[in-house]
Amino acid sequence: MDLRDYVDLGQLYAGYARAVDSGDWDLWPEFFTDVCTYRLVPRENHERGFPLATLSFESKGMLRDRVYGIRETLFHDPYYQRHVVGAPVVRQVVDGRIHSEANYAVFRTKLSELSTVFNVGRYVDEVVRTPAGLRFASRLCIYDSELIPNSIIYPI
Amino acid sequence: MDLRDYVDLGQLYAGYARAVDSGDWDLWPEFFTDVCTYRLVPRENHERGFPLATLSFESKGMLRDRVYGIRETLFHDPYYQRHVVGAPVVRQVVDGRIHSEANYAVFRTKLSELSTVFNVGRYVDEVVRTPAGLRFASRLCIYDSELIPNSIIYPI
Amino acid sequence: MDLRDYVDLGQLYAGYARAVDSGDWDLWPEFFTDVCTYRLVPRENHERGFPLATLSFESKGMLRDRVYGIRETLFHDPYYQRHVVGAPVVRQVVDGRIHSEANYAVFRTKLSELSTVFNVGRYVDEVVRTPAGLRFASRLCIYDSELIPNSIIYPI
Amino acid sequence: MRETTTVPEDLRWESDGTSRIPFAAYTSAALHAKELERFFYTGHWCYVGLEAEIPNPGDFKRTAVGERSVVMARERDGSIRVVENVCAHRGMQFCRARHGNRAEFVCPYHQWTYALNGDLIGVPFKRGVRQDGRVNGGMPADFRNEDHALTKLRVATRGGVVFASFDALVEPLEDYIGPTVLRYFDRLFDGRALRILGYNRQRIPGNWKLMQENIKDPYHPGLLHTWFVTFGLWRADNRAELKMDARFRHAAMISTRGNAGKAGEVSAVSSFKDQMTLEDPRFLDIVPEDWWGGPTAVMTTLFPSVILQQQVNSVSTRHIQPRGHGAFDFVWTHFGFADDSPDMLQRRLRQANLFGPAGFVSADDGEVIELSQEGFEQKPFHRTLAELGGRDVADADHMVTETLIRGMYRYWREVMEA
Amino acid sequence: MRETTTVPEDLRWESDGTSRIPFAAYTSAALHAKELERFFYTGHWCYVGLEAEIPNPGDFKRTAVGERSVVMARERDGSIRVVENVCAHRGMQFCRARHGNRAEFVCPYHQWTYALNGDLIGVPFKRGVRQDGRVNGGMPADFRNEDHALTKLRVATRGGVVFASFDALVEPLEDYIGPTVLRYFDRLFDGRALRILGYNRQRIPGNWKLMQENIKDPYHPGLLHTWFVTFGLWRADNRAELKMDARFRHAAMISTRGNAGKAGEVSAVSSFKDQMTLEDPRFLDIVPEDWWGGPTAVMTTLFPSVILQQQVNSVSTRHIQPRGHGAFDFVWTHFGFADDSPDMLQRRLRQANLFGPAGFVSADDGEVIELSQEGFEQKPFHRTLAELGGRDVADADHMVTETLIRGMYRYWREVMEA
Amino acid sequence: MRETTTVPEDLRWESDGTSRIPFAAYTSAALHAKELERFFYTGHWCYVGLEAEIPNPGDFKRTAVGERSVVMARERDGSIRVVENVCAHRGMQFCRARHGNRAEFVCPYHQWTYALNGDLIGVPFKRGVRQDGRVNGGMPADFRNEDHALTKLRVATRGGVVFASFDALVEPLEDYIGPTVLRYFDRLFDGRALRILGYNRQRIPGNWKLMQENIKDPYHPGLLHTWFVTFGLWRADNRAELKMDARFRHAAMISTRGNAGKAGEVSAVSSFKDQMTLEDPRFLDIVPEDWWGGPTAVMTTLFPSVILQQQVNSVSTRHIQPRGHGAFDFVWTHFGFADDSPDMLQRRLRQANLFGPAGFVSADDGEVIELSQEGFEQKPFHRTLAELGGRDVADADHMVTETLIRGMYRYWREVMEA
Ligand code: FES
Ligand code: FES
Ligand code: FES
Ligand SMILES: [Fe+3]
Ligand SMILES: [Fe+3]
Ligand SMILES: [Fe+3]
Repeated sequence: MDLRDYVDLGQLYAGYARAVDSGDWDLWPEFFTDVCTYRLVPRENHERGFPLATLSFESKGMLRDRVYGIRETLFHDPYYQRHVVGAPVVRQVVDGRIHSEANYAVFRTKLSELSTVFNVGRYVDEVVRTPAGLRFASRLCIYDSELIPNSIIYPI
Repeated sequence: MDLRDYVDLGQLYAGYARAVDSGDWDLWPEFFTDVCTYRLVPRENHERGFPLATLSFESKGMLRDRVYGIRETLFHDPYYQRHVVGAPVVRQVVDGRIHSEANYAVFRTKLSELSTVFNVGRYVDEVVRTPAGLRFASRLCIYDSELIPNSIIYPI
Repeated sequence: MDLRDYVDLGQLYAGYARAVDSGDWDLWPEFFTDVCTYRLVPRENHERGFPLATLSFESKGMLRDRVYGIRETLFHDPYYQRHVVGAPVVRQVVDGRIHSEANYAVFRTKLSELSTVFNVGRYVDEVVRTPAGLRFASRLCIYDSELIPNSIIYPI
Repeated sequence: MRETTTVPEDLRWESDGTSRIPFAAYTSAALHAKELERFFYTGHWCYVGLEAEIPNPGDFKRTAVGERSVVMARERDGSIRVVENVCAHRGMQFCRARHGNRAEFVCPYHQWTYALNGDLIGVPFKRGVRQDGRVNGGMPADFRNEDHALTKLRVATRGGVVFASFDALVEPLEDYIGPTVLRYFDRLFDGRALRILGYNRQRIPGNWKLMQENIKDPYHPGLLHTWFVTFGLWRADNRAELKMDARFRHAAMISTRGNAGKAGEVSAVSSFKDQMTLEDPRFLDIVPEDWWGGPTAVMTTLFPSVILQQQVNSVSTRHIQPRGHGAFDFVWTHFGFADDSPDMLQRRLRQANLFGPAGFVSADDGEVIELSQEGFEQKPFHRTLAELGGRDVADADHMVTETLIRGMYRYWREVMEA
Repeated sequence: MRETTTVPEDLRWESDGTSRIPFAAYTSAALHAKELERFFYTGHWCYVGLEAEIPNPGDFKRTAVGERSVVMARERDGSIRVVENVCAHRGMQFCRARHGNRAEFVCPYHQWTYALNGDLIGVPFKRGVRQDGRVNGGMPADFRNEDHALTKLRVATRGGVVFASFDALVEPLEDYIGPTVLRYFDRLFDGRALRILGYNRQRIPGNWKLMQENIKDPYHPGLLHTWFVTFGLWRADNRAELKMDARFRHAAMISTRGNAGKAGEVSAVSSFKDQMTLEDPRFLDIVPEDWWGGPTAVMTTLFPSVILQQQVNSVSTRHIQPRGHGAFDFVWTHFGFADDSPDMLQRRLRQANLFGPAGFVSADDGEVIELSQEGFEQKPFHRTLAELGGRDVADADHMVTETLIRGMYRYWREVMEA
Repeated sequence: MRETTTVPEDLRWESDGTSRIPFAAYTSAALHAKELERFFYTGHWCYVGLEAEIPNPGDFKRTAVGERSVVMARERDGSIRVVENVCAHRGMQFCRARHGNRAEFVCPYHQWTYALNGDLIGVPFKRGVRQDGRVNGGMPADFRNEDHALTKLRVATRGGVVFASFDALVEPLEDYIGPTVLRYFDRLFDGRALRILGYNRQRIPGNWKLMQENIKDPYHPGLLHTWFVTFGLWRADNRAELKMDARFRHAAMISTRGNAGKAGEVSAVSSFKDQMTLEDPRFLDIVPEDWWGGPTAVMTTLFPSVILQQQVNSVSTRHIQPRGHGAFDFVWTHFGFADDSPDMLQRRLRQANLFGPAGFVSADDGEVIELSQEGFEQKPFHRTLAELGGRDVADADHMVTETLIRGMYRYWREVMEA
């Protein structure tokens, strides 16, 4: 894999982590292609072959509907989230489509509370080059965290 | 951005994380320029526009005074800290000055206790090239962690 | 250090983290040379000069014996583990032998429980190039975590 | 953690009625222990799972009744057994896998072995060990395997749903549910083969009863859940019925979709979003199913342990597993039917985005439950005011009432004050 | 977590005096509940914030009185109201934002709506919902909004500082503080407009009273805080006064800087660093201010909830919010004055490096409090020895005494033993 | 966290015997407090460390007796002192370093200073501070340092092992251990100079007694520990002896390796792996040592606080430090002997892979202890069945018995029911 792509891939991951923790939710859908897959999946369902996801989106439109929900329709106790993501391991590149994976940990901080481990797991991604740069054609968030501490409102 | 700079930037961040967790506090000020900014700031103050920082240093001298304080004047229950830092995202480079950011999590381990989440947040940095290599002209540690578990003694 | 090596080193670390969290334990020994060192060491023993390790292996055969133990002989409550590892800092390269270090955090998730901080520390490594690519000739896991939450069964 | 001064003695009701529930009912550890005993461990059937989760002989699933770990397994003869997950020897929780297939259960500590029905069938060195022509040790002569089986629970299944009880004297399941609610149980579980779609698991930091209340509360959906009111999935002016069993512990909320987007007094609420449309309408690609027989949503609460969900095309069970007085684990099992078309399967999976710990609709409920518990903990001497639709307890043909909550607490008082 | 066998009955004092405080006073959950009731919820004024935090009508701030969440808000008429953050309907903690601006409070669960003063002004479907020409449900005919307001606290403000009390019969604030301590309160809050500089928040794993003691203890600063003794900011031989209110619950420690670096018996302590100098002296760029009227530091403790700090140019309030018997949250609000010059503003911000959870000086205090609690937990039957300066309670004109601590516990016994 | 309804009153034994131990003995916080008092703080010697850990005058080590922090230090004269880590002034846990070298102990809060033996030797400003020709404050005239020493524990050492007791009336160490078990104590600690190899520390979420039971249980090693049975390190048909002191609180399990790999009834267990071989046999490069005098493994349990391990060439102490009723910290100190050859040192270090929190063998034990506690918590009214080898208590010459566990609980009842 070409070094420039490697750098860009690292920047895509780092930029994503920055964006989803910024509180500016509109940044999030822009990391994806128009037709895309975003799935938040318990490791159990993934490994046992169950099709259910905690969230399963199939288009940038659905991601935008989620952003609208976060801002306007989903009542929730506000929190900060913080993603710390390992370096992506490139599994293969098939005619320009990068298949990469990375481990992540997300920490939640509620107002006037301590920071806690919120959700940990692995990204399994397919990344393509677009005129605007690298974008996720597919991002699976396969999480180990067996129990969600009440709710997940913001994007992982 | 030139690949070599990209590699050096990554090494600067990784070296910093290694240094502040080593227990050899004298290493820490050397990652900064003589005139520099180091600020440890609650996300609340940062986002609400309050000027107060938990710590606010303006020179390598102040950093050295802190090191002296850690070693000689600040009574505290000793602990290990461990920084896990995401890859830096380069926001812009303005005539050689690199503006980069990275998410971080710091874990605290007290003697005969379990490891816990101590402080999580985001570095917002300005990095310049010096004869000795890349250095931080400015490092803001903007932390999500609403409650500090008693005290922060060592550098974040 | 040559950029290609730098990329490969990053992939070695990322691949290792992916492998030990995958549940496919056989992947683990393959990241090492036949004659190798793998030591899991409390920071206390390391810094006080005590020779005892929590685990101390001296050959790929011992790593394979551990894998057999995990699968066949060690009774344990099953858990997921998740490694989030910082970028490796290259300390020196001595005739092709890369001396590098990285901070890590490992999270444990037991069935029907929340995710918790399991083990945090620092990898101190020696990496060599083999026909099959970069491999660990030596990996020390020096952990801060003063108290192990009951047991460590899987590779750190 | 907050302290609480609440002790059972503190529990004071303002009247014989149950429209004003003392916060202490949610904050007392001692009361919680009493609830576990009276609601989960005696006199009641608790949900443990679906037959489709253990289709084959030897299949097992580890789950919980109240706060006690149990294992549900399918015997060679196809029958289902439920045993407590505590070894008869020295008490170890022997089963840690959450699912799998076993010919028998072996406790790792000393390898005592049990049949799937809980019978003790193997004790190593039971008759001692021969050494140098002498027999050493072993269990006492009067030791009989029959005396040391695992605790066996009573089991009842209906329509593919499995219930268990620690109480040998518990009434039959059908009597327990009662004819009124049974009708809605059977509507969903009519004997069709089920297909498991997967699980969602969350820990909600609130008292377990708050989840039962939430699903007995037709007042909140049209106010809290923007999607419901805006898309007319659930509005206070939808056609609806509220039905309870004779003792008011179980209930069914039956609602028929209507008035989507239409203004009116029930949309004069801040959660109604006039202009709201979906960029991708596939979230709400709803197709009626014959078996609905009219209603577009039926939410059935079976006290104390489970909620049966049918919201348009999304069907699931929601298992309540208490974790002390201040929290419970909430396990969602989404399913479909073996004869679902690929389109219907996809539809159920898409609509699942509305439910569960991150759902466009259900995430709200977990949040309000957590914040309700916070309110109770800071003011344990106070009480709620559940008086919408009056102070009495009765079935209703509309949704503007908290009668089901009052009913649940009438039953609660009956049992807890006995 | 450590177990403790301590129960209130265990509380034994060695005499009628209060120079030897039983560790059980810090380790008993039951005593803590009693303290909340007697010190935080009845008979006392608790700090809730500064007027400058909510300058405009509709501005609000969520904070706590003891362990109860409350909201402080500014009315259209400029007056300040404080209400408990618990919905009158079913108890939800309705306000989660920590600050903002609202015309009214709406509880998310069922959208009950309250005026900023706590009056209930809206109940959805209160009179039922019209459907097919019939009115369904609604609240009972006898339901009156007036009966279901939020819990309203009494409010008192002075010099821009806001206090609240759950107790309608609490004495006037000025009487509560008393003339002696009021003088020092007014010295700092003389009516000047304040400017909020920001917050620091920490959770200290020790009993809340330890923080009051720490600021009533002039013995430790010259010994624990190297910076203080070395730079003469606080030394046992500085000119000083200790003053209390008539009931010994509040106090002011008044100190005047001197003897920086000078040797002498008080510097014959290991924390005195003869050679210590700063590489960057701007940390201690101290400029006297007229309003000090002499003293360079006045630390005022208002029992039970707040500490008012003036240390040279750094001024702040420190809010004590208990979290069970073994921990409290400590919220620092640093401020300046509207007419501060840019230099003075920068000076206050630089000197803030000495205070707060990471401060060159204050970090020590959190640490010793945590380790004091550790000592108490392991030995709950033991007691402290606070006998420096004798065993009596009286104002003093020097710092070599623990009289303020003895005074606080004389008041504590008076209230807790009543 | 699980609730438990267990209270001491609930503790019911089925008979006068101790073969059926009530789960409540492991789940009650109140009973735990009573155990600390009766087993750890009075009438017993607790392990605190090895002399080799503090070889030089001034060396100290912070450790714990029960749940109380103590410091063990070596005096100038070479003697060893143990004091409680609680300052006599205001109770702070003054020592936080876990090891080091000090001429004296200084409490950071107010710098009260103690000799290594606990005597109070310095109180700042004890006689007040001179200012403007006047003496301010200071301790009362009747204050005597002698009255305010740290709590001093009694200390006993044998063979390089250090024990301490809060109880001045405790019997001599040798009487406490008793002649039978003392023989095995002396076998390991015969006065040879020890070399500290290092530490392993783990927190096991189970009641502390479960660890004592685990090492008094010769039933499990041949069943749970595959390595033991397969490599013949520990098999039910190995030559073995079980010995107790006169009060049955301490014990030695003495075993001699044999039958490696050999089939037989004890290998007719699922944990026996016929085909198992090591890719790197250095894990089990065992070389007999003269001092063994035959047995290849002797596991000695000294109630309540320590286990002495000799498993072939691996020797260590295992210190039990309770943390509430549901957990304990387990500290392993591995050592060798000063005269070990380099090969023997390496051998001990290699075999250490079998033990500790990740050991091929010992990791199992922590896991079964955690899961035993889980079983007890969910069923606090139940009891164990420790009847292998009968219901009585007596030494044995084989391993097919739980008599040592019954013995421990006979002693437990004797002390707890007194
Ligand atoms: S505890 Fe289950 S076999 Fe011993
Ligand atoms: S709980 Fe507040 S409106 Fe219902
Ligand atoms: S508490 Fe130790 S010197 Fe004051
Ligand atoms: Fe709802
Ligand atoms: Fe202080
Ligand atoms: Fe064992």
